Amino acid sequence: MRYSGFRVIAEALTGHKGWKPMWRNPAPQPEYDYIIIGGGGHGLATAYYLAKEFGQARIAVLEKGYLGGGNVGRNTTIIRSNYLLDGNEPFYEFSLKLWEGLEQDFNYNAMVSQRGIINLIHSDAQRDALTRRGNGMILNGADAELLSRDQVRAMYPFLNFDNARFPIKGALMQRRGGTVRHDAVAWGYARGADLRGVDLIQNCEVTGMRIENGRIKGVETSRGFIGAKKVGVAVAGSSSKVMAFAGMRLPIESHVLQAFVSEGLKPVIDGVMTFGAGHFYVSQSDKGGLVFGGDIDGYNSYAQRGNLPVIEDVAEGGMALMPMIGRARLLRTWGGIMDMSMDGSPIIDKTQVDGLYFNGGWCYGGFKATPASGMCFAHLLARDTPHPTATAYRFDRFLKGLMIDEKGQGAQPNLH
Amino acid sequence: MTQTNRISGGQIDRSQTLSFTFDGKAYAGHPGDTLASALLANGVRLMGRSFKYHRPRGPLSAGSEEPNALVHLRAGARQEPNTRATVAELFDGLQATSQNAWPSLKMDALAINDRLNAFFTAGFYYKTFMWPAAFWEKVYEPIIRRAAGLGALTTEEDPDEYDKAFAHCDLLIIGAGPSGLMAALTAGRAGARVILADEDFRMGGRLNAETHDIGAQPGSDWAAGVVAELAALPNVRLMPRTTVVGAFDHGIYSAVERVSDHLATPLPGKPRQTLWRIYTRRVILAAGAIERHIAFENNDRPGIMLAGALRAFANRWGVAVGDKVAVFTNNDDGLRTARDLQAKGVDVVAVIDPRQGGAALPGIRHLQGATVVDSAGRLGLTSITVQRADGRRETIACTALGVSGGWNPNVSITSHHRSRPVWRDDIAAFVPGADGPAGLVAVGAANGALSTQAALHTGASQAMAVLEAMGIAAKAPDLPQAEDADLAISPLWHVPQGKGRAWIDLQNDVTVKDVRLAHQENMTSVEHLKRYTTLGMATDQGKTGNVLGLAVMAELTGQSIPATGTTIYRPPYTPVAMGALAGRSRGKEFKPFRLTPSHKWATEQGAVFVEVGNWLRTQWLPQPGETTWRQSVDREVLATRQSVGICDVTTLGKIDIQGTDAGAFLDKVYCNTFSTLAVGKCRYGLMLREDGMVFDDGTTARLAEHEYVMTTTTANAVTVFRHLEYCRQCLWPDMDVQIISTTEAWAQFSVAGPNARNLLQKLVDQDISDAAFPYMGAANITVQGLRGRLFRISFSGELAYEIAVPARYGDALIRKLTEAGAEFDAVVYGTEALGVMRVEKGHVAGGELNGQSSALNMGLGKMVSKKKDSIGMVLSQREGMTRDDGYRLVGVKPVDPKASLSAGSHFMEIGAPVDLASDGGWLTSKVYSPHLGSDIALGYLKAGDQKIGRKMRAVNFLTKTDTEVEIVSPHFFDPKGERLRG
Amino acid sequence: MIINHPLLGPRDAQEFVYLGDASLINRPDGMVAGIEIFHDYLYNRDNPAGLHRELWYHEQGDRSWLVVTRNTVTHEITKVELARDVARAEGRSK
Amino acid sequence: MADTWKALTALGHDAAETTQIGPFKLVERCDVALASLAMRRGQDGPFAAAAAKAGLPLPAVARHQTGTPYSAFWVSPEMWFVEADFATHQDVAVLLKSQFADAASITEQTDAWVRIDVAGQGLEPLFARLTNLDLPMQPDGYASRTVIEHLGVYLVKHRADLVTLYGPRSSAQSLWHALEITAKSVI
Repeated sequence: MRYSGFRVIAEALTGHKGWKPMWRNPAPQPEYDYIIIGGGGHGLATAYYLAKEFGQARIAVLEKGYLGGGNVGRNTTIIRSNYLLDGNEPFYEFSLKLWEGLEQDFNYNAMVSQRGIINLIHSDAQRDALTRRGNGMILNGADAELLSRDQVRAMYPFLNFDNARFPIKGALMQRRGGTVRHDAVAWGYARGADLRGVDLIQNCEVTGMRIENGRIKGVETSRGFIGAKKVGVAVAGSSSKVMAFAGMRLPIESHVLQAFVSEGLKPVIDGVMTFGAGHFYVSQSDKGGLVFGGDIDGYNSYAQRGNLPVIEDVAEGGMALMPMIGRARLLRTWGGIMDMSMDGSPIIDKTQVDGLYFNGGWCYGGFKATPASGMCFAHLLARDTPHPTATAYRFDRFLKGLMIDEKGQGAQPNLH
Repeated sequence: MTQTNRISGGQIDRSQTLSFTFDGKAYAGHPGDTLASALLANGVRLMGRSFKYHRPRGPLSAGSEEPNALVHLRAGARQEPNTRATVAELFDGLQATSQNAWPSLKMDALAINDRLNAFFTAGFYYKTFMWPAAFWEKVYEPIIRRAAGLGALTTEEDPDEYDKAFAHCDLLIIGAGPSGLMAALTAGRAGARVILADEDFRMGGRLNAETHDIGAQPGSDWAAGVVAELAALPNVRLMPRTTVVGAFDHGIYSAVERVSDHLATPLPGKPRQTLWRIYTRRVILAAGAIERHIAFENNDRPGIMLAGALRAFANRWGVAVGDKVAVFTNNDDGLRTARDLQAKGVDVVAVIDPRQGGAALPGIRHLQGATVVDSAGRLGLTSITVQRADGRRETIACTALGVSGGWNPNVSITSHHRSRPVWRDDIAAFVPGADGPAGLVAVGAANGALSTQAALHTGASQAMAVLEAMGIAAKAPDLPQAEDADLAISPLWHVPQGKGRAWIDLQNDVTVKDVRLAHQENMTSVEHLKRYTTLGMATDQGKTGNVLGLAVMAELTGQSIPATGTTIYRPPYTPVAMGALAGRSRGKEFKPFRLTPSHKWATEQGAVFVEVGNWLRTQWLPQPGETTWRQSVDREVLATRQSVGICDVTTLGKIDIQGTDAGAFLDKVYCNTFSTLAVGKCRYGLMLREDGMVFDDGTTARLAEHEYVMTTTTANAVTVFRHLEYCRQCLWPDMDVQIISTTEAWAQFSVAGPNARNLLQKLVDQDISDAAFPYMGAANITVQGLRGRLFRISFSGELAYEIAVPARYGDALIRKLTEAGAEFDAVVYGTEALGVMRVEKGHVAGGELNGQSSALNMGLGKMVSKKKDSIGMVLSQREGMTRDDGYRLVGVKPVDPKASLSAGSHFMEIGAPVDLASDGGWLTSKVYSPHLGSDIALGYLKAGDQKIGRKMRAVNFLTKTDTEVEIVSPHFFDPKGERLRG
Repeated sequence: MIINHPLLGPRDAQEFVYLGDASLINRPDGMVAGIEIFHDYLYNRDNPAGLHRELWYHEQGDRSWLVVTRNTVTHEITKVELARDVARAEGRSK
Repeated sequence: MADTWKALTALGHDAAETTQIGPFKLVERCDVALASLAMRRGQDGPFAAAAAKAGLPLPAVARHQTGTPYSAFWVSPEMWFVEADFATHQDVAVLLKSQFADAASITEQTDAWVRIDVAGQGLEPLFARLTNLDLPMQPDGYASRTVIEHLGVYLVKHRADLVTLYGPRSSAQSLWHALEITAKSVI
């Protein structure tokens, strides 16, 4: 069924009797052409684009829990394409362009809201680095502009301009950056995929892979064996666990990233802001909560919860940047498990097992990448060649010395 | 100022009257009141508006689980949005205003949403507002954002201070109700280190709200007695007004103490709140239980509240919420409300009890087998509609209704480690799961032991068990007699209804209909239900509504409640002021300052300082008549190159490396060789990461056979030291190497320029002629008798030295240097001039040491020795890092000397299109060179070493500049290095 | 988190700096091993959901590097050793 | 020499700072010389002998030991910080090197640190707001590195009413400020 304002009105007048289930609850078929492991944002987007763009018939998404239960439902909802390196920028800009048409494409309002993102500048060195970045963005077809201190002040007069330990000297702004209602992304893709015949199978955990003569045959699951010609893995957070079924070790560690939301407040922050002198970034949801975060906890973890030092560190950054936040209350904290890769950039690639494909290593860039990740992974699954915007995301880049190290931190995942 | 609804009794101090205002109107209350109890005493039931429909709301509860009565407390810079009136302690002069209502609480324009509720169902916004696409940001969203949100945050700086503190104990007890007090008594008497924390300002928990006795005395008196005994025990720390908000790993708990929130403003020097980090061996959770309501049509009107709250207001605060009171309960605890209020002379018009066959309450109209099906009263309850056992409906006039659907053990903290609560049919509620935080046990009502007797018993017995497990001998206390009534609950979640709305989550306006719709649309998993309807996402985290919502979904799916699922609570238990989490790290105290030895002198000279990490360094020293920074910096550079300049370089990291393997150790950590360095000499060293990228650089001197001193960049001093410890402990554990940082021990100054030697020779006691102390020399010296160090190294390209003396003499040394330099017109230069001279010499620094560049990229590839194993040597040879067309460090000059350059510009071929394909690299650092009379820059250019002499363009889209440049050697100045050897 | 330091007893993990998998101790000899071996050493990880041996540096303490055995699912710490002792036990010397 | 070289205290003044806040007395100490003493590998015998000869205590892990002319506290495995009277041991590192020869690696540390003594009754609530160490449970002579307001600090508990802090010299003012405002908040 098609969603629209008229439909909402019509249903309202008839007691909402006509709304259909957002997706079916199909039983697994014995075999599929494509199995996507992981019913998070990337897995659902992959299935959606496979079905829509590449006209593929029998597709299933296997989710161990509920749809959208991964990081797509646990992040701080930011979208942007303000990356530094050529390996990343075209991909994230492609993603941003997909965001811009997404809701009309899958007929679901995910509240894609391009209210702008600024990266604050506190030193000349930061300005130089962000100038290099901004120019790279523009060369890649993205938008970027440099804001003066006064322009930032006009935008957010309540920031700490006059008593700051690290003065605000300006900002790099991407006006097309913003936020999206994260759960709605998963639901929109799920509904769109379901409408195109994709089987979305919840509470179905993959427990093994059947590989014969170097070729994937299917997967063992908590609901029995399911055959497949091709299997795509999109289980960020659990990548190492799942790929171990195929005997692979990955250039990835799992780390916990905490996210935070305040009590609902009347609008104070219009766009997205990142503090360049502390670990703090913030936006405000349409519901009124300040949604913010900082660094990962910094140790390997599969527990979806964090510890106190990071909470304090983030609050300190918040108070340093916007001293009025002291009387706002932190409502909830939660943790998501990040695939932290060895250079801070993702992997979308084939594996040495025929028919087995991998998508992961998103660090905390995964949410904003969802549409492009789905499109590029679908492209790779369907065509066996990397999508033109994702050619750098190969496993062998580490062996060849072609790292995409945005932060210049080297092979230490918790620093990316 | 008449407290019309104030009745006798209660734990308030009637000898004092406090005046306060709500929405500008003045009222009176007493010490011991909360804002809610005082307003109710004054006959005010309407205190807020709901989130979505802006429905009029009064308090649902008498505690921190409150979803409705949220107000702005205080005003101006101290305004606190979303403050629960039910826990805001009354003080004289308290100012509160209503929120989320315009123009007024009584006449709220957005109450129109309530009329349009048919459209505003769960998730309606996902289905519309999509056309035209551009309208979302421009039209729809601004309207939604303005309507959304609850309270308003001030944009002024929070004027209050916050402390952070640490506490240590054997046993943390959370909650000072009957079970918590009993546990504390048991552990306290045994001599254990105990912390007893309670969010209330009066300890005793439910005992303060009940009338039944413990032993021979009223429960509240018994509690006061126990608190007094505990207060006298040195090993027990009582923390009232302290909410334990988070459970973290290995026995670390966070708690917020509201030190001053019960005062108009904090006392001078005192914090508003203190964040406690409590380290404990064991935890007893005695947080009690939270009552839940029953969903029926229009069950959200002011005057309708939880039965236990209605009772608490009467018993603890001496307030009758209404003159005519009814009770709607599916359990015996609710009956207490009727009994207590009747005993206090309040007119109890009816008890509506869906259960049948029980004994009827004496002297009260007890309608068994009946339910409340609707209510009336726009801004406050005026009547309820009751469906009696005989099926007939009756309207009963009342101004207050107490509702009890049972009690939910307060499991919140137990699920902070994601443990899922487990269902218990006998009390129709979830109790803590077995896999909660290690070392935590729940007792009393928090663990489903709902009677007072059971609370006392489990508090004592669990304390005994915990103490034994810790090896602390204890004696079981005598248990006083207390009520031990059965809850006798017969679950009723919502009254079967017709058209109207029955509220589950009051703050977020989630009704039974919304849960139905979620089910209809297959959003049946608990997480989908929660996220789709926003059930439990409000500021109360669904403390009163979650289980209700689950139960309704269970009914719809035909599954049991536990099979339908549970939602787990996340930290914090109740919302925490950000200020408390930040403590004193704010404003200028966000991070500590690091000051250089010449800071005092530079301040006297009017220096301009710049933040370099936590350091403050002199950026330049303006002289009289100089109006722009460029004038000062040009002067500093020219004077240095013409005669001599002095610069404080203390911030560079210094690490003493000693031991018989020191040289071999350095050969491992540097890609070039140091074991062959002669004593009394320095060498430039390049340190790689294992991935072959440059990690750090600096000069390292050999002061003795087994003694080196390494210098690092200012930025990497700490990380390099950490790396060296890693190398000597983890990689080469048997090397005889000892290291220690001496960064702060020495005040170190660079003295550079043709007259550097002449200047220094005036102070240094030894002969430092070129013969006696050649280029790259290093020695321990004396400076006018004072122990010091001298290195002949140059970052500026001039004849230069770095001279060091003990830090306490750094101030004296800068004064001596400038004094001795007067005859040479010596200048003191800052980081800007330093930067100019290093770029003129093509030395890499911040912009080039970006962690993404190899030795080869920097033109230093030959430094990586293949004759020995060193960190990064192998992986620096990967194909992607050795390609001829990779980035190389180059110098950049504008073809037109007047043209300006900007760092971050990208290289483009002349004539080629300005696009990604012809992106050749970028300018890393740019300065103005007063010698060359133009901007110059360093940059990374693809195959740059093969493009020397070529003309290109430096394009900066951000500043809209496009400059023709010439690619040159990075060594702009004195490329042969004759000056520094002079 | 609390790390039970073999010399100092229980200390808040806040005082430590985390590096990663303790297999980093087994650095190949650069004069013998080539790019492939170093690549596997530096980049590939077991990343277990369960017991993990990992390196922590007591930067705000006694500057010891520790090998901590910690469950990455529950965060329970079952063993803490001085990294230098571990390195020697694993045959590393000079 | 003293006449030509005027020393500045870590807090940036000519003389050591002292302040009294309620019961708490904060004293900047400039009269103690400091050096790090690390045992060279395999030198256990000569190292111990030299220490004994020099009258230098080698306290156990996390301990401080007073002696004359030298006091010392443990800082890390096989490394101690040695304290001596500044007036008589300004060149403490040089002196120690002559006594330990190749048995030890010795480094001047006097000016790397600001020493602040915190004295008074009821230090517990003050330090509860500064450090996560469980100070009341520690014996006299306890020594440990800890974090105070983001600064790495060596703490020595001499007695319940006397604690010595060694903080980074460059941040002396920030550390002093933290001690002052915290003291004011607990009195």
